[in-house]
Amino acid sequence: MSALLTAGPVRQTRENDQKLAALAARCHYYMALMREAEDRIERKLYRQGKVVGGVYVGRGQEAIPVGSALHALPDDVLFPSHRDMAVLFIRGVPLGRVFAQYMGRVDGLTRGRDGNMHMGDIHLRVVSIISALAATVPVAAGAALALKYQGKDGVAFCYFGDGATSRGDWHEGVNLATVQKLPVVFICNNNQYAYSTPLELQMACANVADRGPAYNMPAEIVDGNDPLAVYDATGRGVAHARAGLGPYLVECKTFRMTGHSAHDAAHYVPPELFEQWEKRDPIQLLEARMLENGWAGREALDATHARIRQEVDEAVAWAEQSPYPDPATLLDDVYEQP
Amino acid sequence: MSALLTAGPVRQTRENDQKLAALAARCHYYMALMREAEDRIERKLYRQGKVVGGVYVGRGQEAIPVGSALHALPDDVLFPSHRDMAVLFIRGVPLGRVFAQYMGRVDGLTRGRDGNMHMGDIHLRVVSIISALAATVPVAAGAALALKYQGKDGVAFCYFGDGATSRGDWHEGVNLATVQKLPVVFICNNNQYAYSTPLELQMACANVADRGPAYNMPAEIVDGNDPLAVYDATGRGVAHARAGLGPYLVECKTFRMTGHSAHDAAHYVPPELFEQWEKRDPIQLLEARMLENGWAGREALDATHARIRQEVDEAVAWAEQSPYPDPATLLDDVYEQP
Amino acid sequence: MPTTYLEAIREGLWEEMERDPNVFVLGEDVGVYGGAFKVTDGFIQHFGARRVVDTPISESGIVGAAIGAGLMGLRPVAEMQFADFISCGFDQIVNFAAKCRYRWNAPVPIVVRAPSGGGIHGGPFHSQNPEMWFVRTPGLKVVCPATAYDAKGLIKSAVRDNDPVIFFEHKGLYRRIKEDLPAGEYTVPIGKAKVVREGRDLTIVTYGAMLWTALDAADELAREGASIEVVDLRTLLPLDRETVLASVKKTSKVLLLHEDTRTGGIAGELAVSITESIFEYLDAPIVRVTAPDTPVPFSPTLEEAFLPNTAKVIEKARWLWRY
Amino acid sequence: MPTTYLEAIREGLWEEMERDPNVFVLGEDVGVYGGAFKVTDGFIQHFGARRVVDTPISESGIVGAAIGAGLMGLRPVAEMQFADFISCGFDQIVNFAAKCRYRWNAPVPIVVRAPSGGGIHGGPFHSQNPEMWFVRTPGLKVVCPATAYDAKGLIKSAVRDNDPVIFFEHKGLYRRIKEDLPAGEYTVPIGKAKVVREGRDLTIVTYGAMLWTALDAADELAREGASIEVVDLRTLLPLDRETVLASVKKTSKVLLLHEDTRTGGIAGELAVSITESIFEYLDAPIVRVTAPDTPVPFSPTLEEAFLPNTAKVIEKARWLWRY
Ligand SMILES: Cc1ncc(C[n+]2csc(CCOP(=O)(O)OP(=O)(O)O)c2C)c(N)n1
Ligand SMILES: Cc1ncc(C[n+]2csc(CCOP(=O)(O)OP(=O)(O)O)c2C)c(N)n1
Ligand SMILES: [Mg+2]
Ligand SMILES: [Mg+2]
Repeated sequence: MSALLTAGPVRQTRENDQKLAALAARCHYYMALMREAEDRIERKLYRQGKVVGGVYVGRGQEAIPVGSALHALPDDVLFPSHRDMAVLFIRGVPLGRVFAQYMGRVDGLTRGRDGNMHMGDIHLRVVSIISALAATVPVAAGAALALKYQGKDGVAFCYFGDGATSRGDWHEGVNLATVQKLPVVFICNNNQYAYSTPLELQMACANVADRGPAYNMPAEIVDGNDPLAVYDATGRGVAHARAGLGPYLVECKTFRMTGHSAHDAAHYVPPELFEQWEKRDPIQLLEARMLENGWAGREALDATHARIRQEVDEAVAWAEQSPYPDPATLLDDVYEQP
Repeated sequence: MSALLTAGPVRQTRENDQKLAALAARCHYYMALMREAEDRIERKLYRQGKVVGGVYVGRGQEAIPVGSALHALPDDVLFPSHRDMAVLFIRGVPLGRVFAQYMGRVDGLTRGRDGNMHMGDIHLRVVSIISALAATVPVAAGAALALKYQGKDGVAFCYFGDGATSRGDWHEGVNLATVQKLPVVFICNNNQYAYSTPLELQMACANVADRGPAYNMPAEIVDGNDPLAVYDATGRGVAHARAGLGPYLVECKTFRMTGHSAHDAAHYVPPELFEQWEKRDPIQLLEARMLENGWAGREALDATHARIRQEVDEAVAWAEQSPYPDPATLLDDVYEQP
Repeated sequence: MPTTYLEAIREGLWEEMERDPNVFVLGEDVGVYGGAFKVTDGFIQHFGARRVVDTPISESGIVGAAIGAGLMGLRPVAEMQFADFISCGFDQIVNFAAKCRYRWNAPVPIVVRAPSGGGIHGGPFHSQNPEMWFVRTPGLKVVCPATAYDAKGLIKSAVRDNDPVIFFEHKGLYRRIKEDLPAGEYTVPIGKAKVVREGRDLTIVTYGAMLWTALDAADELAREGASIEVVDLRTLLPLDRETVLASVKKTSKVLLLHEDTRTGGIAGELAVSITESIFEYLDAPIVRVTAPDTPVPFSPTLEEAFLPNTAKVIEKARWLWRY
Repeated sequence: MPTTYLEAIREGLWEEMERDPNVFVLGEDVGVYGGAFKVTDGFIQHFGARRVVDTPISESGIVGAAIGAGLMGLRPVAEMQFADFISCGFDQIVNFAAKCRYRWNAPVPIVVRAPSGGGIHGGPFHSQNPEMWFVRTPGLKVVCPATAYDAKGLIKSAVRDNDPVIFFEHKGLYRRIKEDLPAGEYTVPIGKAKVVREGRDLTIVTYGAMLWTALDAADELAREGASIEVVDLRTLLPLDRETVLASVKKTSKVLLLHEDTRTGGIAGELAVSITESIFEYLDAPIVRVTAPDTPVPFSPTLEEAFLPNTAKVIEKARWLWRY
């Protein structure tokens, strides 16, 4: 169930162990759900030939969409990128529709017209990316402008990777947002690669956050494998933006624990890096912490996984029942039908 | 005569009064030449209806193209923007061809195919801008890449205004240049306006130089109305670039002492600003300094002005003799003729 | 008092902003300066900086922001300072705005205004007619008014349209064309061509500034006895093929006229639409008068040779009439 | 051993880099990874990072840098990871590269490679055919090879050409099409169409992946007694109208076929060129088979309905043949 529909976000809970435990549990659930859903897609449905097109997953990066999007209020608008599936779940998109999307079925969020993470639901205020990286950055600025214009205190959450920051759109969007003091929280997953391209061929600065001052924008660096750290940092960003102080950048350091996509074996990544980051798996780290702090017992965690597996099983079954789109609809909705 | 064809640039001459005097004299000549040429275009030829299209001048900003371009060696390649006319003169473009350009004559650098500052001469290694601001930034990066590729120690000089830095191309070009450590000196004329748009609606940072760290690029701020200061700073940039250390940004603070173009009365600029900056006219300041330091006497300076007026008179007369292009040539040179 | 083409657009925008608080404008120098061509002159004083947003020099940012605001329920009208700079915001238009409805049912009700066209000695970067980049992009609407009446009625329709509209304003018409406009409020539908002049012998199909060239040519040839019908497309996408076909069915001869360069201009799409639908009605070759395939040259001698004009239209039309 | 279309391009590029030290490649992931489609696989190992430049994700930066290097005498070959992203580098191509020679006599000898086309379930952003954006832009050359032989010969010509060439590689052909190539070095001229199959009854004009669809349809209809000529345009700009006109003069009937969407596709330019030049030779309507005017849909059922195929071509061609 979506955070939106339950208690609403929990802020500054460090002091309050119970609240922290509850937050950890929600993080754990969504992170594990994203992991399970993507595993199912990449390792099962894709290999079974049931997925249409390519598959890009966020394995190892789940803490970023989860720790950040748990702050979203109903008026807020979210712009997930291609490794942020949990944003959809947190926002209330039914699991089955996501599987249907990957399988090109009519019940996917794009009704089979687009694939993989290219999906959104305007009613839930989740905007679909287009392929062109960073194209959502000025669009998020415009959405934030609309929120301000409408007198709402909503915030736009705009997600992107390290590679996307090289695009002109990234610069134009961030610049516009800062000049106009628009309520945007920029959330960068710096997973150190863009396809095969390592950071040092992408940017000459050491951190994406080093770009904040170029826009007079506060920017902080956070452990992207720790959902509670991401949650805290995003909370500061959201507070800043809601207060009318303009955009805020949260750079989440992480690592892409897969190839760029399901067809990329990532031979260009030194194996040590995978080994090193394997030890920092965000779900395992979170579980260890939950156990250590007595926030949950092993059985509870296992029960969550079991529940998720069942949810995923059901959702996949539901999605597989969904038909492919009727070719007779091919020409519909290019324009508003009169 | 072009600096290229004479002695070659003079470096670090502070200690050496004679060299400094010579440098000041060269700066003075080119600055006064640019002022006189642009005055003639804007205040005479334009009003006489002899100029085709619009007119954008660099009045009050002459120290920037002059103080910087005097560093250019034959292998270097220059990318002047629309208020950098002196770059052309320093590079050896005959004065008459510039007037012919503004008047749409066949002897303009573009043979009447383009107008105003949209001109270049590939043999002199001056690249024509296109209208789209900052489009030359990635192109300059590519030219610098070529210089490096060819094993030359040439440098690309890339000019732009404060407003141009908002464009995606600016970001993509600077980022590429820094990642690849390409020999580019970026020279920004920060004249505080972009058409009617003041700095605070263009960027949230206080200085263009604040953007250097976003690319791990050294950036310095300099008095753009002092050609010797611009010369010194550019010298540091050129040395950095020639040494293979990558790009360097020189931000020259100045003020646009005109409207955006000849048809803009600039009512949006507070008159105090014009008054204030009028007192900092770069040519007058330079002359005062030359007199004060005994680098030149009043007569010598007057003689320079007189010589320039004569050069301009002759060049205008020459340009006015130049015919309009023959319509029979309309279709030529869209492609290489076989 | 007659209203200029420019003033008509200004009025249309003004009325829409009065009518609907969700309408706002954004672009470079649209506020204090009132826009490079003064289309939004006085807007910021009346509507305030909230609804008249001066942006940085960022065409992609401007279009992107318009899309974002549009997705959130506003009705942004973005200005490109010159149509030539629309290529700097290209991806946002052709990939983001054009495809949202089809992909995920999200309407993008934006207008991108773009002053286009030659005849003002603007040279290669201030004179282009970039409409065909958008006409080949399903999901966009492309509007090119030729008269003050249509300019006002179409800008109002564009603002109310729930799909992205690229609105080309011909710079050469801004202050050249004027007419008395109706006192009350009116709109002109997007997607409908108009028979501007009736005739029997041949049809000229055109749009934008070339409408006036076509009408001049038709007047002159009338003196020679030719009865020429002139169709103003007004909208290029969706293309009103029906009106064109009906006219050509009647006259059996057609001359296609555009200021845009030759190869890939709308003449081709019209020609193929005609030959595939009413080939048997054609009594003569389809001919076209267009600019040649070069960048728009700057110098008056070259630009004059480049642009289609009445003499060139008359020559071709006379040939076709006599065919 | 037969060479695939992909391998043919790779070989052509490789040979040009061996031949001329000024040729180099740049783009996203072209180096260590060898390109998203592996066209430059092994290049960085052989030619080194100086000549195989992995760039940041900056299409405008990539094209701009290619232009700058080209102006300085190098021969850059820039890769767009997918043709769909060429809209992100659009202004550099259509305003900078296309106009330099005309404006100030500065040649821009660059190649922009762009893997385009559908049939691989790529959806709206990995399947587009953006060629017409460039065909309407004077100063560019636009090449769309259909065979391995032409792909190799044309990429070599593109590298040697002194004007900017946009080189569309059809992704669907990369590994599907193969043939034996001549041992020695050869080039294929830019700007020349080719009669791939001779016939008397009607002409199909096409290019890219649709060549194979046309040939299949011609084969099938041959069994019914129709003699179909197939013209492969190979280059879309400059457009080889002569070869098309000669064929249509002979057959008097023409079917225009493209994978690109309908409105504004090359069919229009061909139709108007035919009707204005050889109208009297036409015995039947010009017909076209194209994709419809929608974004490229993702799901197999939709994409199949979207793409032209042999059955659709046969149906129209049969109708035209019997007309
Ligand atoms: C404009 C553009 N160019 C190229 C691509 C192809 N592409 C898709 S994802 C990707 C790498 C993205 O890297 P990054 O932004 O770091 O995100 P990550 O995949 O690492 O999460 C590339 C090059 C694209 N989608 N858009
Ligand atoms: C991409 C683009 N958008 C808009 C314009 C129109 N335009 C020409 S100059 C100018 C202002 C430039 O400001 P700045 O870069 O600060 O240079 P300055 O004129 O102040 O020297 C504008 C908006 C343009 N040339 N290119
Ligand atoms: Mg990354
Ligand atoms: Mg400025």
